[in-house]
Amino acid sequence: MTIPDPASRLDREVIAMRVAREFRDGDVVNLGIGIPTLCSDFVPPGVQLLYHSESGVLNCGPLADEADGDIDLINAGGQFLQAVPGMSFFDSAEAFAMIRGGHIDLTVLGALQVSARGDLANWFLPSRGVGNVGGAMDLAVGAKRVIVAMEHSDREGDSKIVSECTFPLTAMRCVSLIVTDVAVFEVTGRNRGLWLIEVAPGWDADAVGSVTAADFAVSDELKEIELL
Amino acid sequence: MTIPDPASRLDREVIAMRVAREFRDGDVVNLGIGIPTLCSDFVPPGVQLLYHSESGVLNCGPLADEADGDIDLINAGGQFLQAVPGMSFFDSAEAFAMIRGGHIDLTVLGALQVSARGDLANWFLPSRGVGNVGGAMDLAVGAKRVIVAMEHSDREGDSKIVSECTFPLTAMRCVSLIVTDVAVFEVTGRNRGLWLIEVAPGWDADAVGSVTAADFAVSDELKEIELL
Amino acid sequence: MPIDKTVPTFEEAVADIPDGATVFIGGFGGAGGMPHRLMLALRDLGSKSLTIAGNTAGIAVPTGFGWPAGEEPIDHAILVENGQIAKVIASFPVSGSVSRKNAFELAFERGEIELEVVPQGTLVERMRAAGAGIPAFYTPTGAGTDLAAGKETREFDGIECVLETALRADFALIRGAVADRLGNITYSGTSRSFNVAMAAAAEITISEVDEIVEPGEIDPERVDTPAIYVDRVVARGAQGKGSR
Amino acid sequence: MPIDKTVPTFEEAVADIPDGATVFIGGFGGAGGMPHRLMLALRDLGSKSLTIAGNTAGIAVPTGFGWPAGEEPIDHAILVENGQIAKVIASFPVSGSVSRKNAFELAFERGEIELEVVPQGTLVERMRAAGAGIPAFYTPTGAGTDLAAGKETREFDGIECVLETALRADFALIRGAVADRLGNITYSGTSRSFNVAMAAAAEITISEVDEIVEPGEIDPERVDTPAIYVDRVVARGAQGKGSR
Repeated sequence: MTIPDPASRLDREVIAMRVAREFRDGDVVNLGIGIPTLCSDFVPPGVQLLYHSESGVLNCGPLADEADGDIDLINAGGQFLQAVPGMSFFDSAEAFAMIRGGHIDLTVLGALQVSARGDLANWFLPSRGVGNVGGAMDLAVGAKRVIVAMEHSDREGDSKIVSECTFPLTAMRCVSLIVTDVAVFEVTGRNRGLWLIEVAPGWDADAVGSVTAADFAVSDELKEIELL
Repeated sequence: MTIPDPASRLDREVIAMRVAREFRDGDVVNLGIGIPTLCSDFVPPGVQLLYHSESGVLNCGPLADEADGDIDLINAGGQFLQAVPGMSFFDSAEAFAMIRGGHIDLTVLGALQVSARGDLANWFLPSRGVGNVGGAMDLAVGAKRVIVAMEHSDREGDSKIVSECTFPLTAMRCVSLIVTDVAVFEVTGRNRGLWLIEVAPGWDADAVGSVTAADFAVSDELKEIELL
Repeated sequence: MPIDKTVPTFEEAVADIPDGATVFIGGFGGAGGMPHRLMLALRDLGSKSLTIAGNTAGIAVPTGFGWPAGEEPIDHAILVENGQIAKVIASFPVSGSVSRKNAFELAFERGEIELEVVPQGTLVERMRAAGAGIPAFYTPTGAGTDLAAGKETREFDGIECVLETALRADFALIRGAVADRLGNITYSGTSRSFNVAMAAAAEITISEVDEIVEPGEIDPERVDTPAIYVDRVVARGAQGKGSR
Repeated sequence: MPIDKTVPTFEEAVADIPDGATVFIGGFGGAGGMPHRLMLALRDLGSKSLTIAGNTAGIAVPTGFGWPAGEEPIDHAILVENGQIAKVIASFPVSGSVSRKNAFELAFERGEIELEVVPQGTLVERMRAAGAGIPAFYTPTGAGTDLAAGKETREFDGIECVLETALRADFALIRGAVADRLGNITYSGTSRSFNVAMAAAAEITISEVDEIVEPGEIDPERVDTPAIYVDRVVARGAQGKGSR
């Protein structure tokens, strides 16, 4: 077993690139703030997505230049958007009916912790004592598929993949794929468990295990993360 | 006691005229089919109403000529409407959110039976074995005020005002005013009971009692129906 | 590939509706907002034992409800008369006139079709709940009446309420005025009716429209049913706006 | 008399909001759809012990969330800093940045304000329920989390759901683009946000708009908040569309 140098961890853009391989033509996608937002830069050729935003817009387009910002055209992160053909606007009740009613094919979210069963904790940092839930719980429960895109370890170097979340939960058993800067796990099976399917260059299953605070099974077809 | 000649019963138009005296300036009003529809012809001077229709239109205007009928502009009775300034269109969920959410100030409905407590039966004729509930239950429960406008007796001459409804109910304890072709009753009091407040010309309390299958109290200020 | 939900013919649009499916049929009762051509195609397809849900089960011929004078309605009756309907869920299932029965009422009297009557507001709210991920809600409408028989009740603020559950369908047949190829739909006037709630509450939503345009040709402020809810759009072509 | 819901000044529009009232404040978080002038008037009125409900409790200064570059937001902070708020109900109450706290968070740390955090979708659905006459509904959102602590739960189709109740207010302060004198309101783009659900869920709904026009000047297909939900409209006048 070799634990690679921390420098061998993947960049945020590469995590996003790997997640973007999960996009299917025609998917309705909601991207969280942070690494998830970057995924839109790496949509595979031939794939057209409909982006949904909780701010009340479907098929929203790229960011506007700051100087062209229209206060009546923002995304869920408060960024100004360009108008694009085929958009539609609606109120918050409709925006969340779309999420909660199972109409979002895929959401990509950041996380503070993900458990081996796919429990997600991403809204409340106990040290702050107060937090913003925003639409996180609605998305985690309502989207057909939830992918977590995050760094594998937190700033203290502790694993963000854990046996049981110690931070307050966003939703139980909701995550189906975890893409980090060292590995890709599926959350699968009747009892829901982690299944290591890909590793970053220079990493192997043992090395991933040494930085992961949860048990996982290793795919017979374990391979290096493919980005194309 | 004199029971007046049946011919002395009020016309449908006169019932509607009496009901229209209940309209207040700015009221949002939903009128049922039949006598209630006629009320719009007798709105007092200086009173502007916003008419609501379950078909999905607010502030709807008068009927259109048949030849000008637009299939996309109908009322709840399937009649074609004229377009008027200040209308708005919405779907059925919103149309009924307005009704069920308590946003209709006044609805005027027909009835098969009304009980002394203000229970309403107006959707199901047992002899037919099947019936149209339409929006009747929603209106009876949701409107701030429910007025029944009807003939006092059915075709067999039986009282439509009864101690207990024998026909299937539309809603319990919902009616606050009953205007018939012989009398006007309020439904009032902690235990909800009938209070005779007006009679048609030629009628008195005893005469009304002789055609009414429910007990009622008589107002000290009982008077002849006022139409102006 | 640019997303394109256009289906060239009504026949193809409904081709996978199987026997036993639950199908929403849009509109309010009149000709506006009613998917006539989709219903004709479903009649021609011949799927049996369908459950249909919507405001009506067809209107009597000719009662004139929301139909141009002298036109014989194309509505639920064509499916009823073709023996395709096992169950109706509706608020206004029979003719407004006792003496002029619609096809549904005649079939109901013969014991051929099951009926569930639902208050109009509860019916559309049950569809809206299905589309919005709400499995059940409480409403005072219907409390104490035969239509709440057997249903759970509970008091809120001293008012008896009925527990009503989400109503989904396998297919929704709806009708809009204009769609774009992405599946955004805009309606005209009172023709939104049940179409909007149904679109979000069905597994597969198929919309008949007067016209299909390119994305961007519908004002984004005028989209009443966003593309997320729509699977197939099919144009009436030469028929355009109309009641046939 | 022709119905006319116009109020000439912001001061008059909010004059009857008493101490202890529950007040919805519209918008999503950015400048669009946020009733700035109504909030300023409520600040000047000085009502105390208010409960405010909405998506945020103000944003940090200056985080740029939905605000033109360099502009200092006019938002909930002006009420918080004036000591008028007893309780906040919100999904996004604090700044997105741990290091740049908003006025609410500072007051919360000092123990001056009570907080109820509600998932964004549940929050708007609770308002929508209040407007639509639904006393309570079930949702899977929040099940098994701290935000469902103490709430009734029940399984539907094997999924644990939380019972959530309607959320009403005494007043809603909302913002639209254009109103007519009857109270019909149309919005622009993403500024519908919470305004639409709030308008229907408050006893008194007051809308700040860029412009007030005569009935008929708003396309009836473009009315997003029908007049039935609106009690007062007040125009921004020379300020027109803008963030101040």
